[in-house]
Amino acid sequence: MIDQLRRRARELLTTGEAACIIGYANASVPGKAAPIVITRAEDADRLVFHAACCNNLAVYLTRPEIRKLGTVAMVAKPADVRAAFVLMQENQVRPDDVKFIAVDVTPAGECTLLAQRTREELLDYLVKNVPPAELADDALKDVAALEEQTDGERWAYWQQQFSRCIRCYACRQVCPLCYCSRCVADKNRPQWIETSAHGRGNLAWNITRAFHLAGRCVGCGECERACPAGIPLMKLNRKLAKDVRDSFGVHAAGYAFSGEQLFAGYSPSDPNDFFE
Amino acid sequence: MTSNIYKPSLMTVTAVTAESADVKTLRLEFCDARERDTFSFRAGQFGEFSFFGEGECTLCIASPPTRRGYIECTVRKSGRVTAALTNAEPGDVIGFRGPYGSAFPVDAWQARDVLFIAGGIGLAPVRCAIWNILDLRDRYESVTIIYGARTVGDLIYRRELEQWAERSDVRLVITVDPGGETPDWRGCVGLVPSLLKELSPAGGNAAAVACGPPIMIKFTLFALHELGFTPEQVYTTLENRMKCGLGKCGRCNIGSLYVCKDGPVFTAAQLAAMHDEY
Amino acid sequence: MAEFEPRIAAFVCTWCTYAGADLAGTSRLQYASNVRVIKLPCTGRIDFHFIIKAFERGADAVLVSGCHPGDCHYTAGNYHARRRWTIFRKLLEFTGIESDRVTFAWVSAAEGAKWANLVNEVTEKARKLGPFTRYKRLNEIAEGEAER
Amino acid sequence: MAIKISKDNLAALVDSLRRSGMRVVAPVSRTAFTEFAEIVALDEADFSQVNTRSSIKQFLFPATEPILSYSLEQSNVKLECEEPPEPRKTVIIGSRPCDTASLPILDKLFSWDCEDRFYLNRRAATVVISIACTDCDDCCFCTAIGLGPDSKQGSDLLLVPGESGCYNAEPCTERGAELVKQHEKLFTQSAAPASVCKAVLEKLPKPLNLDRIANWLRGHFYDDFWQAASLKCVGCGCCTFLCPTCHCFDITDEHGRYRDGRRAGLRRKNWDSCQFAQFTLHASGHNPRPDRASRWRQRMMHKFLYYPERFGSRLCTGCGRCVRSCPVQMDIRDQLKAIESMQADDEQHL
Repeated sequence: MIDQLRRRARELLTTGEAACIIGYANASVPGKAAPIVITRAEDADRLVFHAACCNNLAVYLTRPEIRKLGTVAMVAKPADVRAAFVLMQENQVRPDDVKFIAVDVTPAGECTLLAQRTREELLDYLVKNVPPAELADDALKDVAALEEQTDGERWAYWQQQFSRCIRCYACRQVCPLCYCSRCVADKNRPQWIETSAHGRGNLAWNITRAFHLAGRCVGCGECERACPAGIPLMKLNRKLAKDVRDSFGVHAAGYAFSGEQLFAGYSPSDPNDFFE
Repeated sequence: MTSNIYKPSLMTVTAVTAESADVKTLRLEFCDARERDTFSFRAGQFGEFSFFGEGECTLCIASPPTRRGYIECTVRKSGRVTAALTNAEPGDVIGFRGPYGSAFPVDAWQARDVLFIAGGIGLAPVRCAIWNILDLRDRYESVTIIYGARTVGDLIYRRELEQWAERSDVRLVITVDPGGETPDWRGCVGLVPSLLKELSPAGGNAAAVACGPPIMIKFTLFALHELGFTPEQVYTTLENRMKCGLGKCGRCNIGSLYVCKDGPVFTAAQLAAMHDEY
Repeated sequence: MAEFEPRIAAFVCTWCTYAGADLAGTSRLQYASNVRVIKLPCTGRIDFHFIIKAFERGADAVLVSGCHPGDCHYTAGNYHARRRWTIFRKLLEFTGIESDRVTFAWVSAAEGAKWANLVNEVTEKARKLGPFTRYKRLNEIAEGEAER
Repeated sequence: MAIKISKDNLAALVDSLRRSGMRVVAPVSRTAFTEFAEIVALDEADFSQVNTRSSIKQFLFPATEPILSYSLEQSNVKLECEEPPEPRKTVIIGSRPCDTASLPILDKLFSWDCEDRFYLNRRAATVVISIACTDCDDCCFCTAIGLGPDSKQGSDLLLVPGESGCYNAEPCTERGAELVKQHEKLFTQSAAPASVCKAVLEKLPKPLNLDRIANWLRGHFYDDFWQAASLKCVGCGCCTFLCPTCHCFDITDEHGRYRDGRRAGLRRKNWDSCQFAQFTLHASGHNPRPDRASRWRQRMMHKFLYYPERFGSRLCTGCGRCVRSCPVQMDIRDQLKAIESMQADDEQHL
């Protein structure tokens, strides 16, 4: 599989179809993988793909340093493809500027290079083969467990979690969909979110981060993985994904590369029961 | 005596002068009489000015040390704190920490020609040195001021420019960028560095101060070099972003120099030895 | 001990609810004085940060109100807002903020009486809940000079 | 004559310190992560982990702290809390030598020219009892940076795990000696000198030539290396916030509650990171460090060139947190090795 992947990468670079490949290489820490950006065909042999390749590489699609390099081909897991699709849907990435070297892991744990290359083929693949991980019954169990608690218990739970936040913004920086060139958390006129890592500032930040991803999160789990304080951020993301599905009956984000984004639109038949 | 190095002194705004659409000069007096009497600083030094509730910002002291009892700062509305400061009114109380940083060696310039070159709001730190020298005028040889701004509306210290223009012991040249002139504009039109080359002041034993936007500084320093000024004769002041002003917070450094401690006043010779991080 | 008087921030649109509140006033309807009204062009303008900031600054409850669906002065601002609040209120609940602390309503310019009743209801709800000690505790911690 | 302390006596030491009114802080594993926290008894502590998630710097230089409080009523300003708070007397037990080594490094910054009493008062009120390492992980590299699993820098008392659950104890400062003296009965004479943790030394990397690295850095401010080295960086502040030596901060004002009709406000000192784009952004929009490469260069230069030039020590203790926690596996060790070998090449060509 890895030979095929490298061959495809080499081909994209030598034909000039892509100016750079964003993929994975083995990290210096044994057993771990790291993102790598290569621009020369001979470096294609450094690419790998295995179970430790967890980063969502779509995060690089909007980085100015990467954009400067030209057309990007990305090694893309289903979550990465979904994130890239949302970026296309939100007009952050021009569809023709991204080529996919799509990969997936079979239920048996086998890494495969997908034959699908175009957006349409990949969308079809996603719809048929990849249910949204963030909405899996198992994944929603801990959300349901928390929902069943009292508000006091939930408050205590999240306060304990958020109290560890040090405001390093790793959650934001690794998220492919947190692409704002200046985040609301970095603005101070007015200062909606206090920058201090105290309970009040941390609550405001974490609510903001989660809500800004409502209807957009592709469930890759990078925020939670990156969090050095171990805050279960995906629990918030999954809760929102579930509410979006239940309230609006829409499919999860990243299963379309065009069309209207959930919160860019509305329907006269949206829920109205909570209004006095 | 406080052991809190971040504690500001309280100062009352006693006068506010509108310099241009978004620039204001605040005159400030210490609320505490003892501080008012003992406070001293040198031309070119800066302070951390705070509007309580909004935060602190770094500004040079724009009034000269020769005028006691008050200080002035000139602020352009550009962020949260500067917006609050430009909205301040006489009677408001603001915070001040300082003076911090290095100064122009005005004493070492005695018996020498002094050339001031400023662009836009860069006249603020230069104004401090200009008045310092004009207040002790007989100790210095010729004084030349070249001042440029993008448009006529961006010129600051208008009344002082008039005062300087009227003085026989000051040579003042004002210019605005092409396109920035008004129909009644009688000054020069053109960029500061090219005007400087036209005037071609003699290097000799002169001291030159250049202050303005980075791009102007770059070409001005080049022009001064062509005119025969050695880098040791030329001074400028940098304004890297700062928070503490005390060499702690770690954001104003250029290499191992802290602009807040080793600067903000540097010679062109020092500048040439620095990396391009200002 | 005096009865707890909740402080309530109301974010209302200028075209319907504000006019409705005005009508309540000109009709000399008596209602609870616990609400501080903040007028905005449209419910679509009401950012969720407003709600958080209100709690940060000591509100015990928040009321958000605007034109009835279909009546928006800007055609669809309230529809957009409704879609956002549908999800946002659940997020607040999930983080442990009692759902009764935030009330959403549609009050038209003709519904002065509805506004008066609404304010009374919201005030009663907040009074029952008591001071928002959870959030106020965050303020105490943030402002406490004690060692962390 | 060497001394040692048994595990039981260490527990007694904790009790005694707490009785004397001190806060005792140690690594605890209350959640999935081991973190420093206050303990009431030694059995809460977990010394078995290689290291804690975050470093001990938070106890001396907290992530956020008020530096001034004031109240406002229109133009009338009243300064309220003006002085650094009286710190709680604290004993940190079980800091790893790499963490402890950061304290003398931070001391230099916070005491040079003028004294930051917020840090220094806490520092003066804190006694650090380090425990030498008997294990390391894939990310540890203290030995590469000139330290080791039983380095004494910054420790008041160093405990080296010895036989039968005892710790060989070595006072490193007067404060440490004083602490031992006050609790003489808990320490016993030991024939065996504090043993170096041999097994762990074999697993740790070889020393880097840090002078060579500094020399390369001095000459390569403008170099393509920085672009290549930082291309995958996503620009979070993880590495800086977890680093025991990173110390950059922001000063910001926050609204407080209304008290007696006056609006209260607080000025705070918050951790900040050179990796954030806003860190050096001028109000005019100009940014002296406009891209990832220049921000990453600043981090490396500050650690291995600027700070040593200015203060005589490096801003790195090899704790490995930046490697362990980087979401994109940036490895400072690889970069240092690459720099070292580039300089070696340069030197050969001279």
